[in-house]
Amino acid sequence: MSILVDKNTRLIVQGITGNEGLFHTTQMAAYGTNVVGGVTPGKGGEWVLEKIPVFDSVKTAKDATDANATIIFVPARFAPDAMFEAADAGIPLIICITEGVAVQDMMRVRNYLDQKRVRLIGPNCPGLLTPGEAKVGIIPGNIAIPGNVGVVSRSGTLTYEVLYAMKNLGMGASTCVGIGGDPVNGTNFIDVLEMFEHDPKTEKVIMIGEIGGNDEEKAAEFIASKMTKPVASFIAGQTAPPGKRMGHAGAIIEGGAGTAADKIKALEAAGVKVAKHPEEIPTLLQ
Amino acid sequence: MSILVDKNTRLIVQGITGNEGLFHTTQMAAYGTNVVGGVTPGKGGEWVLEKIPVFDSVKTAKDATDANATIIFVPARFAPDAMFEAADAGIPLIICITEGVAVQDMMRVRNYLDQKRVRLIGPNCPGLLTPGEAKVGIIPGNIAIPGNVGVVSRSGTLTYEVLYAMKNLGMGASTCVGIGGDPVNGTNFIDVLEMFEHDPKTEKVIMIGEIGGNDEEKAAEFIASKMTKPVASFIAGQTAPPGKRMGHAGAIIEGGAGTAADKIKALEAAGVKVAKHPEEIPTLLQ
Amino acid sequence: MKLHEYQSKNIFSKYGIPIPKGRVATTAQEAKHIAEELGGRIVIKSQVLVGGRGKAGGVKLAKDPVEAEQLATQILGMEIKGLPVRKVLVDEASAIDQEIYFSITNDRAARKPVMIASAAGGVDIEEVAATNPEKIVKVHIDPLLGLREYQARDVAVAIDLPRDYWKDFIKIAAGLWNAYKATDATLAEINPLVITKEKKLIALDGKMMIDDNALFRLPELAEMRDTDEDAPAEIEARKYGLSFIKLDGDIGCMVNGAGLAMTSMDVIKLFGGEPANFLDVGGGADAKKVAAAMRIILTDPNVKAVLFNIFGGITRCDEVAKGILTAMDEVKPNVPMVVRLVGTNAEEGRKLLENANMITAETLADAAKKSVEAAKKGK
Amino acid sequence: MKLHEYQSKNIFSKYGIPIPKGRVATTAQEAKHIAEELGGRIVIKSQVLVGGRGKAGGVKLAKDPVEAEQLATQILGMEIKGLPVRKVLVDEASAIDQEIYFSITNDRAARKPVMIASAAGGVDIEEVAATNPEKIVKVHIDPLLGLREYQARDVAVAIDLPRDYWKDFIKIAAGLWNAYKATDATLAEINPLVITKEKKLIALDGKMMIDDNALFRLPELAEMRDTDEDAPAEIEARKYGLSFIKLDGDIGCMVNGAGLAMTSMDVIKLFGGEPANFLDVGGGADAKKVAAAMRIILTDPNVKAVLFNIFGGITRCDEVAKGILTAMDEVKPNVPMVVRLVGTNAEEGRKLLENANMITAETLADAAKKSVEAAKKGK
Repeated sequence: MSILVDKNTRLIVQGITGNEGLFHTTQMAAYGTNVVGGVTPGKGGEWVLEKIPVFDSVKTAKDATDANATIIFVPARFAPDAMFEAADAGIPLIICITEGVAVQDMMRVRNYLDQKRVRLIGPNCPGLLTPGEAKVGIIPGNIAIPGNVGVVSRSGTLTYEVLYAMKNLGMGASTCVGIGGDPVNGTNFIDVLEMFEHDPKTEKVIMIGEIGGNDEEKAAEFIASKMTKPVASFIAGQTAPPGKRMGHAGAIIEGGAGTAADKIKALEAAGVKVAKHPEEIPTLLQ
Repeated sequence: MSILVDKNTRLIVQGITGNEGLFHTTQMAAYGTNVVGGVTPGKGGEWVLEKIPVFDSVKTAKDATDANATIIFVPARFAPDAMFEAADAGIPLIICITEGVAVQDMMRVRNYLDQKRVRLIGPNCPGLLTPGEAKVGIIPGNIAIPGNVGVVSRSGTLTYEVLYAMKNLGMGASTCVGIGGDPVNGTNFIDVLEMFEHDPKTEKVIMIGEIGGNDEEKAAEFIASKMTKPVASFIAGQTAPPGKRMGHAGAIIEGGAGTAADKIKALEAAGVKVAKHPEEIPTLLQ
Repeated sequence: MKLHEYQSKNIFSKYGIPIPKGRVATTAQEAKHIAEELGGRIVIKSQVLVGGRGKAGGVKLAKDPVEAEQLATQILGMEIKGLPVRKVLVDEASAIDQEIYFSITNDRAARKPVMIASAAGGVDIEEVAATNPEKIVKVHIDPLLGLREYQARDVAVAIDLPRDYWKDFIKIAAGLWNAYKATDATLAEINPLVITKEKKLIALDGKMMIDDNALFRLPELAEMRDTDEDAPAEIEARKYGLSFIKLDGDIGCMVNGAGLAMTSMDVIKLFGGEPANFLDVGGGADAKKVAAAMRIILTDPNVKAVLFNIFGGITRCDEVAKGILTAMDEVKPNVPMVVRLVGTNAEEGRKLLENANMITAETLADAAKKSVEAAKKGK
Repeated sequence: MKLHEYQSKNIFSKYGIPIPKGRVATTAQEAKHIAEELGGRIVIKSQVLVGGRGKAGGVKLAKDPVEAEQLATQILGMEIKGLPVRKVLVDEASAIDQEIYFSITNDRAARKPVMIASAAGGVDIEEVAATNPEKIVKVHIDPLLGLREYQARDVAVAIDLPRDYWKDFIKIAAGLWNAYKATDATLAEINPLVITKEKKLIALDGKMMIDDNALFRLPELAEMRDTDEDAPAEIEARKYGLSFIKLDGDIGCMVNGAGLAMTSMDVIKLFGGEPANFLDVGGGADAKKVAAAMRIILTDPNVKAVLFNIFGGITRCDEVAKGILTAMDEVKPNVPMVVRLVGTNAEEGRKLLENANMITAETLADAAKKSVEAAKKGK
């Protein structure tokens, strides 16, 4: 068992007939992920890749396929409703790739989902990859190999960088979780660290953070008090000028808090080895 | 231990300086209920009955008195906020006496309170009485004596009638719970029946229902499958004409459902003895 | 509070739900003018707050303004189930392809608003629910989150609404939700919602019920109340905040608390009597309210005896006794009165009534028996 | 997106929050007219999107219209922290008894909006938070339920606001919440909210920040954007949906993904270089977007070398390569370019660039080193 997704994941794709949805459905199916259906309102009854049925709603998709996870590729203005819909339909795991969801929308989504006991990954995230078992997201499948290192990250492409460096060293991942860089999201570092701590297939952990907020500081506390497995880390944005928005809404250095220096200090105090550049991380765990 | 309220209850009164609030605070305090404070916005710092401090908000009252229950006597238009405020302040038990709360308001209140794991009794109810220990509501204290019969009722004055008949027979109550007659309320028959079933001080139960809805039918199912203690009942409105509103918003006979005959049939099928008139109920448990 | 079809449809229209062109008329002349404006075939619909208007002949189709005037004359002269027709709605007639049922109401068990829909519309939905429950779709709405578009789509899918109509249906659902919410409705019903031959969705008939407890914040709606269906005594009672329903028996009842009031009626029947009314003076009733209640009871000529059953809690028995004395001074009743006072300040109350020549009772059963006897003597 | 004081206060006013009488002016003449209309003492406030306007001399008090014109002339000629003053707000001056801080913003950790208030208003709230945290009150708002009256009252109690002002404060809080919600604000701040000598609560200064991700549903607000604080290249970048920030170094960067873009900057510095910009082409960038990004990078005369670091996921490396080729055709760059393509369709991308005379790199460290070397040679 790895965490969150594996061979038993029965995935539906919300926005399956859109450009991105279709491209990544193809990639996920080719990787071996069990994509059991898709949702595009108004296109129920159609088929994708000749074998994946399209439904008009998450509810009908869930009823027909018994899906236990959904991935969302719809545009930002529709993403909140896509998450509400998935939660209402009783899908226990929602992965939202969509970037640019308004933060007040996300606060409503998160507060609603918390009542339903639903696990949300993202939004604005690359999704999940359990190498050799299931790719639920946009992480290129060929840059990672199966292994015993759990990877959790707030960043997208930076994560690929790390997985790729791991592969080049022959180091594999149990599961890679991209939690996304938005200020309000579904799952944070601590949630995933806890899962890795309890996952028998994970022996070491890599955590990739960035400037803004104080999730890395909180994670450091958790690592110090609750984790037995070794953790290595990297923090992006060490040279970012303060006050400027570096693409991720969460990555604003607010009044001195949330700097890379603070985060690195907290992590090192918790016994975490922090790399100077991303390609160095895997070597810290060897 | 009886259920919900006893000697350890530390009660605050929302709307303590209003007409009804003040009258019943006096009655409750005289009964021996531990009224530790009251709330009336704008009157913080005043005193009631020379010993009960008044606060501007539930939060400040809770901070100062460590109250674990609150009773609400504010007018209907302010009652929803009074319940939200109590829940936000972390009071685990809210008794709302107020009558005439709009039903859409109550749906919002109930859905919000469910997230907070707060127990609400009412609205539109006479409150709670644990004879000899605490009176948290408007049930006249002198009409009931301590004993081993749990009483739960959707009606107000009808409950008094039953308690009074019990007393006249020398039969005492463990706790009497008026859940109120509104279509959407905080606590239903099953909630209270379950508490009585687990309460060592309660040996028998009286359940007083009325026409409208199907809570009595559901309670009958619960009694048949989960209860070991004997239950006697009475259903008000056996002669009410269909379609007319008998004061309680919940007491509308909707399309044949919710009639007294249906309820009595369901209860008798569950082994409950149903009285012909309220003064007969206690005799059924002797 | 029930709203008329025309009032309900006006509210729908305000919230973006398409309704037929038309207006309400109080005279046949007016109906003719509206028919002339509209042109084409016309429906004349009686506006009374009862069901079964169609069967009673209160809904007619007219081919032109002249026939519209004739039919309006006819309908405006009708009484339907005892209610006079004071207004007719003059609507353009629609060519109908399909009739759908669609409403939002409160699901008390789920504690949430619920959308109810059925492809089998135009008929009594309770009958559909009883005979073909599988034809009814229910989707709950979270009262804090509100209606979401996908929920309306779920309904459209479940009633097999053709895809071309989804967009319009979703708009109608949003409109109905907003109307339901803004008016504190307990029911907002479109029956039927039709697909016309011109491929349009239109709310052909509508019904709204408003929560009386919310009227304090809805002054405009409160003014719309049609009191025709209420007995004059009920209207009078409402003024004083009393809950009153006239019945056919001869024993007037004044009780505090709805449950106890219903029970008092039950017990009167149990002992062979017939209650003349349901009357709940409410919690904390004062002397003024009690006097009003007594006047209302005594204006009913059928009343042969009166039962006062007061169990003091919020209500104080001495206040009730004062009210009874005030009213007796004023009304000079000549029927026997049975009084039972228990609870808060009962002793003081009983003392006040000592010289008022009333029959007293200890228990409810006793009080009911005595009032039944008194009424029989009075006949 | 930041709003000016006058824009923020206009929004406040629309939501029922009292603001001083006044208007915005773009000329000294206009400022004089407004001062004449207002009468009495006048405040002239520069409208620029930076803090510390007062210290920089951008806020002045005038005793009459003549002085108002003089001061407006002076302020409209200023630059504050590099930004030209194009507008001044001409407000009536208030006699102040007390200054309060009051705002609603997002608490990302709590995932809820939060009201923040302090009796110590008028100053930099972050400084109060750092030095006297006990003077700051925070009350969270449930995003589904919305602000409730008692929460505003809780704030009033906690900042020891005299009871006479509670009613007005509660209205202001409701207004601020409605404004925050309707504009998808990330910050709606009144600082100071003052109690005047006339015993009135007035929002003397205001600041709003709007969530860029919500501008699609706020077309009126989107038009209010003041681009003065942005470099022209940043404005250009926004048109193409690129995230761009100009920096002071000499190595232009084009990266996909914000985290990787920041990391690329970090690694350039690690190897002794200085990035000329932050540029995230975003996920799924196509050739057109990439070409625009390259043009923007190359218009900076400081740029001595360019680093392309693309890790394909959503973004396909062949699309990026096509964009690079298009842009090179057009711009004919004369600086060395280091390119690293990995991930989705990387092979195809590399093939397309084979004849483009670019320096290629395998790892990020390698790419950074090579770009640092190239930039040094270019000097």
